[in-house]
Amino acid sequence: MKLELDSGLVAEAHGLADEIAAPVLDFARAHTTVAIERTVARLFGVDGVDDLGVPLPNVLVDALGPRLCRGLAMPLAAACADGRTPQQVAEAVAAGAPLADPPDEALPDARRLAARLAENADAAILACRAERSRLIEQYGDPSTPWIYVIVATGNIREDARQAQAAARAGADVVAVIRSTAQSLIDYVPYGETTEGFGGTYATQANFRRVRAALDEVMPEVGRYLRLTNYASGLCMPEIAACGAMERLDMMLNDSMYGILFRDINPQRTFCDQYVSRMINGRAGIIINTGEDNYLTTAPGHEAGHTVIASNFINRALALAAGIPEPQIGLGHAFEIDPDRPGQLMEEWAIALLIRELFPRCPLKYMPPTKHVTGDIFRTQSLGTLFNLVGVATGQHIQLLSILTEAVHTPFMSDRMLAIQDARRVFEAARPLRESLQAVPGGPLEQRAQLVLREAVELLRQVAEAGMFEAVERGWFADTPRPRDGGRGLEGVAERDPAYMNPFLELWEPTLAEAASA
Amino acid sequence: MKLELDSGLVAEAHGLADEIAAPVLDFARAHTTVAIERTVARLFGVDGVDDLGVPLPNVLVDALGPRLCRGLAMPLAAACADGRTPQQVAEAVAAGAPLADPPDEALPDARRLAARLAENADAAILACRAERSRLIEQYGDPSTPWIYVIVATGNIREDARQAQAAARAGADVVAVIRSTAQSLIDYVPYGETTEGFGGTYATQANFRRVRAALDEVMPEVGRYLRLTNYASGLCMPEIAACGAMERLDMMLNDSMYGILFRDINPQRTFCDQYVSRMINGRAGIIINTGEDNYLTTAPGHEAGHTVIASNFINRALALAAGIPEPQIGLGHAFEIDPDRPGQLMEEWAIALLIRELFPRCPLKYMPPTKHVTGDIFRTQSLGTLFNLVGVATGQHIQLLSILTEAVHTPFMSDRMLAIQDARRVFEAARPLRESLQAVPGGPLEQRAQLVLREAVELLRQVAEAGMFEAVERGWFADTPRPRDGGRGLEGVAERDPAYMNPFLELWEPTLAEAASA
Amino acid sequence: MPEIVPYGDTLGDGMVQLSFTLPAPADARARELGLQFLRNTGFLEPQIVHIGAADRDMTFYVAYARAPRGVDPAEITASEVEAPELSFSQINALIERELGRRMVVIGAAIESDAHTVGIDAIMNMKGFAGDYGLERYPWIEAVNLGAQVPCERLVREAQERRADAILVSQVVTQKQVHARQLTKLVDLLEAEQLRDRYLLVCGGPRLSNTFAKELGYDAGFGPGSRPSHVAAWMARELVARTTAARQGDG
Amino acid sequence: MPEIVPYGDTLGDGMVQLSFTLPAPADARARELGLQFLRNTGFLEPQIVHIGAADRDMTFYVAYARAPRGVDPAEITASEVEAPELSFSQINALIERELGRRMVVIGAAIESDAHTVGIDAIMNMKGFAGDYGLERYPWIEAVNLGAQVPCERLVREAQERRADAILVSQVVTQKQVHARQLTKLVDLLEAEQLRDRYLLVCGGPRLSNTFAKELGYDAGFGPGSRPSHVAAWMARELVARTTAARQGDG
Ligand code: B12
Ligand code: B12
Ligand SMILES: Cc1ncc(COP(=O)(O)O)c(C=O)c1O
Ligand SMILES: Cc1ncc(COP(=O)(O)O)c(C=O)c1O
Repeated sequence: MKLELDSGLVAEAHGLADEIAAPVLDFARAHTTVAIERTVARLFGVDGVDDLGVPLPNVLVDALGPRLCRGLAMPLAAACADGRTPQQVAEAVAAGAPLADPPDEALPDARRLAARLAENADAAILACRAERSRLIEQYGDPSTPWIYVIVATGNIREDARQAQAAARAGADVVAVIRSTAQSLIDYVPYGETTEGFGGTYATQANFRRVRAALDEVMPEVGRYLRLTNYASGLCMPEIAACGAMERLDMMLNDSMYGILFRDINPQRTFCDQYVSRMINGRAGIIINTGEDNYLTTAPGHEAGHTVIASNFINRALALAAGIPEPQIGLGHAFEIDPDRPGQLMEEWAIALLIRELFPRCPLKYMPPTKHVTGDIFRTQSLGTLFNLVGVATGQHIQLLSILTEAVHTPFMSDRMLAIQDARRVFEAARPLRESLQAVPGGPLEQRAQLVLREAVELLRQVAEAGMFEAVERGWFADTPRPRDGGRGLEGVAERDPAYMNPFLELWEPTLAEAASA
Repeated sequence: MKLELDSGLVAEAHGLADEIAAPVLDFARAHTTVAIERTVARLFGVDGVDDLGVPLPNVLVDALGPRLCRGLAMPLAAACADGRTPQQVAEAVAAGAPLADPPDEALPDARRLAARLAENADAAILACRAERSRLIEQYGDPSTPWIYVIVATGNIREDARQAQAAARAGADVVAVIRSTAQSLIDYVPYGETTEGFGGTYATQANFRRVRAALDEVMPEVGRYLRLTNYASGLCMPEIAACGAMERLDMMLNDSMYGILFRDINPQRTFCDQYVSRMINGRAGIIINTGEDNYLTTAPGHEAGHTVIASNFINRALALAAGIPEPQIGLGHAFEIDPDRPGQLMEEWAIALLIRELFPRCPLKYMPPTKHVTGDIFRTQSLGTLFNLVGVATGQHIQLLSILTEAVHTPFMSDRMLAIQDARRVFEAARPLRESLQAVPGGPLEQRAQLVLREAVELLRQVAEAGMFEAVERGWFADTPRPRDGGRGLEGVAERDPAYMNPFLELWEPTLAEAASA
Repeated sequence: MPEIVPYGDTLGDGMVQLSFTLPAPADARARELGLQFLRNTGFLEPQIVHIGAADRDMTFYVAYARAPRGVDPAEITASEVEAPELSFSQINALIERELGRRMVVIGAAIESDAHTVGIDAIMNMKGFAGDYGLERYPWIEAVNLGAQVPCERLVREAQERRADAILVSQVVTQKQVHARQLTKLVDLLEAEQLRDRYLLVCGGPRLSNTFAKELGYDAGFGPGSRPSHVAAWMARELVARTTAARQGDG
Repeated sequence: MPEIVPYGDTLGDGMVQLSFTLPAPADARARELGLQFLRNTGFLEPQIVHIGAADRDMTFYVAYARAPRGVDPAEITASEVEAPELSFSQINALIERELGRRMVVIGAAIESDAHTVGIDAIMNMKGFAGDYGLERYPWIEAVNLGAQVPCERLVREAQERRADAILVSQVVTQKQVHARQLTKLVDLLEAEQLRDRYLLVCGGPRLSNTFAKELGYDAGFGPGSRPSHVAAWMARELVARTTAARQGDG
């Protein structure tokens, strides 16, 4: 399938996206957040909770207080000068010991130790990444579109069991949905969890459990199975760190989702997304952006161009954080009202357009959700058309439509039916991609060209107004968010000249090169 | 949607079809059958049954005995010389009176009376046809693909009620399915019937009842509603006559179906189909051919070309019987195993090929049936893909897929779900037809070209061997049928030089002109 | 009035379609297991029309069967919220005439629920399916607090704004979380003796009027609700209550 | 052994999906009517998730509910036909060795049933899903009479050809026509004291082994049956019977 696109327009779009990303990045590089510093603690090996159940990374960062602006690394490393591990220091602090500022003469050693601790963490992350490559070598990679399903029982044990069932049924990627509103809590829960609504918590232990469950069935199903969670909300970089250490393969990790859909403060999110993405990039994790959500609050027929404009921006911000295109899973969705005449042609046009605009990105295609109803037979049919468009336009990651989308989180059998339908449609329709092409000047091609023009126009306005302004005006997802509103602003601090973060020092120099991989 | 086809090959196919049809037509014109003569009786106005429940047309033709070869018209008309109606004569014969041969001196009057009776019948048929045009004028014609559903409760009253429900739900065409094996009984039952398996009987009274039910809802739904039944089996021409008098709009009326799928004698069928089609043509009834059935006994992937070859032959035989292309609803089907890789591309290719081969024919597209199972969710999805291909390739009459096809004759709700899906897919996908085209040399175009070549090759062989021979060898539907085998041969007689049939005399001179309309 | 039974293709056939998964292997006894389950549930002439393995020890079934009994329509009293079909201007007129002041409505998706599209569809300008939202009504003062609003805050705001009606949206129903959260609000209001002060209304795709009433709400609106329908009901109800109150006084 | 209940997304949740049509208008009481019907049927916590008008006075429902009870796997004794997994050549070898003559099998779609694809799949050379049909077996003499064969004719042919087994296909089941036609054959055989002379086997997409046995058949094969499975069962059964008979004699 090919489309006639104005290459000049495409080039302009990329240019505008870089222009829009620059100030956001400058802002992120001039600030830090409690989540970023907790991430330093985690990567230094701090884990566990105190008697009140407060995670030790939070204990340490709380202990920093106003010193947040200088970062956790130096005080923590300095405290380890006596040979203790960061974990032991954290436990001491939890027990009431102070977290002192290192005296000037201790700085060089502390700096050296911090650097070493960072290198160890980095090595562990790269080891996980290597392990993934080895397993993909061994078990092979599935053909695209990858079959992506969610498990959301709210109990990690049921989730693990259903993840295995899904894999046996033919799933290639399993996402464990988080509990409602985890994104709004300013810490990462500890240990395995067996409750939650609409899902259960993203915790390192839960990651480990489902990872093990999938690894267990890989030999049986004979292909590498990918695990996904959400590096999203108020703990973006911390969750990215947990995922990097437990070999997650994908993370929902958007530069704006938290702002728009969880009312998290924009400044906080722009800082957190930068560091979380650096980690995802380093870990070889494919990020999934969340533009699909725009069409749940804005009408799919009119807002298609906002998705594409955002794709350009998300891509630019990801590249700047060192994520190469093959790891940038740009999101979009099949969300035009199915009862709208010509809907399928329009969906086909958008899917094809995005495919051609980002040829190297593993596109994540989201199913119809907002316009599906309790009529499960109708939803089943819409899923079939969604699967058809997915394979006919060469999407890479297909999040399957579930016939009970409007009813409940998926039953095991709902997921099985979805997987069976996707496999059947993908096999039956795969040759359509080389069989059909857009009629020049036909309705589909014209639709694609129109939406591209609208997207570029929006990018021009955003570049003009600036990102913070655009968000305040509700240009994305019809949801206005003030620069100083939302949750988590108190956790943001402007970096002090003395700010030190060994991971940034280790990684930032490599980003440009990494991104061009 | 366009396809590159070898116009030379297409022309050759039409030529071969005419060649194949010629001897079949010569045979039909040299013989008559009990069904044809009973049709004369019915068109003369004979109806009803005797004390034993035997229809009066059968009583008359049985009375003819060996004189079948000369036809019923003259004896019956002669008997009316005394001013009785054919009906009164029939009742007398039923009561035991003989049906005498007219003395020579009575022949001219008898001939004149027969001609007048035929003209009256013809006028009635044309009046029905005019009424249809008037109603289409008044209520309008639906857009294509027409939504065609079946009712098959086995009780004509439930059928009528469900026909109305279907119309309100959005059906454009309603077919009342016949009772299992009606095709094997050598008479047309009388009156309204409330039993039967898999459907109820095709009777003139049943036609009238459902016709009235549909006419009743036309004002409410605001479009002309078409009624369909089966001029098929051992009573092809008689049922065509009943339909012509009760304003049916379509008839399943195939030149070979009875032979292949009901083991009816080939000679009998070839004679009956000729006369039944003459009536359908005259009545403005759209015939539906039954090639879709081939793929229920032969594998869809390999036998696609037999469908197309048969389409050419059915068309040639229909034209020869005076049916113009706009009334020739050539049948084909979506019957390739859905689990076969590339199935959807192959279905798309065939549907597009047939569409382009017969641009003026209202193609009848049949749904997946043989490969569907009790997994109603899978069947629902297959129906959706079938609807998509139907609208994207511009089919004219879409017989809807029913999610319980493998389970039971459709429930009212099954039909409703099917109609809702078809309407949604048709509206959502209509612009695809002008939006997409076959990639030159791509898999789809190559597939279409291959199947066309295979079809022409088969036509060459049939032309070579002759139709009777081809049927004996099982070249169609993998079902061999000997020339002298099957049911109903005893009802065939070679015409005597004195054979007289006023309808043939009235219509045969007009056929060529009618066909070119 | 006699019971009516499900209709398959003949009046009285009682046919029902089912699908379910049993935690047992899809082996030679699977069909009988499924049939027996349906018989235990009371169904007549069960037919298993599809069996598939959902996992090692999980079997998925599609079945048809005759319902053991039907339902008597006369039994049914409860119904969806019934409100007069009033137009935008009729509703405004009613409030103006009978109340003489703007009706104050405050709404939110409470507690853990972040789904605002539903409440927005009722309250925001745009409305739903071409039907204007409450904000558009000159005689309604509509305040939409948005997503994940704690009950405590909602009650506080209602008092401060002297609201006439509280509109709550609950979309996530897993493990009955909506029931718990909706009940929490009622308890809170009753604890503070505020319950009678407000028209208490909830809505969501899995909510029904009956269920809402069981939980102690005045009305519950389900999927596809239209703002004008909600507004008409609130206006009429409020007017009724205030006139009743007046008569009480006088 | 304890009862197992349907599995939705948690062990023990008992969730079942239903759809059905009630002959009543899709009005404000429709939801309650559907819920009450499900309660009457015994379901717990019924949820109506979709309501649509199927016609003027017909309402279509999609629902989820918890089953009132489950099923005890220990109860289940009946099962599909269990036959040894024998290969083409093993089956031929078995017949050659134990019977020493070809096994004669005669088949047909009887009475009003014109569906031959099923019986053909079992008997004809081609077979089914890559599994050879009975005609291919050198040690089986397979005669397929085809469609709509009257029972009388089938019995006559079976006698003339000294058949060991009679295979009957029934596909149309509407109004239990298959049950009636299958019973007709059994009655006929018994009337002529021929029943014990043959392995009597039926098959079809809506048939199960249990149902077949209730009707007086030796075995019944359902959807997706494979010729080799049918052949293996017949061969083993026939061998068993003849050896039993021999011992009876000797
Ligand atoms: C859009 C959407 C989202 C968006 C919400 C964006 C937003 N700002 O609202 C996003 C992507 C953020 C989201 C997130 C989640 N979602 Co969500 N989401 C949906 C989706 C696709 C559509 C809902 C919708 O907008 N419908 C359109 C509106 C107009 O319809 P409505 O809500 O029914 O409202 C109408 C009526 O109900 C009524 N009404 C509703 N509220 C009120 C209130 C009053 C007072 C009145 C009078 C009337 C009324 O009037 C409205 C107009 O007619 C549904 C699936 C579906 N198709 O229903 C899932 C769904 C609701 N989500 C679900 C889940 C589980 C989640 C998550 C928890 C998943 C996760 N763990 O990440 C998260 C977290 C959300 C949270 N913390 O609560 C589940 C809930 C399952 C269940 N029954 O418990 C669903 C059903 C999907 C599924 N099958 O899993 N979701
Ligand atoms: C093909 C077909 C036809 C063809 C038959 C061609 C032929 N020569 O067989 C044609 C077009 C002629 C036809 C006509 C009719 N059909 Co029909 N047909 C079908 C269809 C689409 C597929 C059946 C099929 O071939 N399946 C493939 C085979 C391989 O599967 P199978 O039969 O289940 O066989 C397997 C097993 O059951 C088993 N098996 C079967 N028989 C036997 C026997 C033995 C001894 C053994 C051991 C095993 C065994 O082994 C086989 C291989 O695994 C079904 C719908 C469906 N998808 O099931 C409708 C269907 C069976 N037909 C139906 C009807 C109603 C009819 C008609 C009566 C409709 C009408 N009034 O015109 C007519 C008349 C037929 C008659 N007089 O009986 C209904 C039956 C409804 C019901 N349950 O009562 C169905 C279900 C469609 C529907 N939903 O309405 N039909
Ligand atoms: C980018 C992104 N992050 C996170 C989520 C999940 O929401 P929550 O933050 O409530 O886990 C989604 C769900 O759609 C998403 O798209
Ligand atoms: C051409 C044709 N005639 C008739 C029928 C119906 O079969 P019967 O002759 O049993 O009514 C069909 C069914 O598919 C058909 O296609």
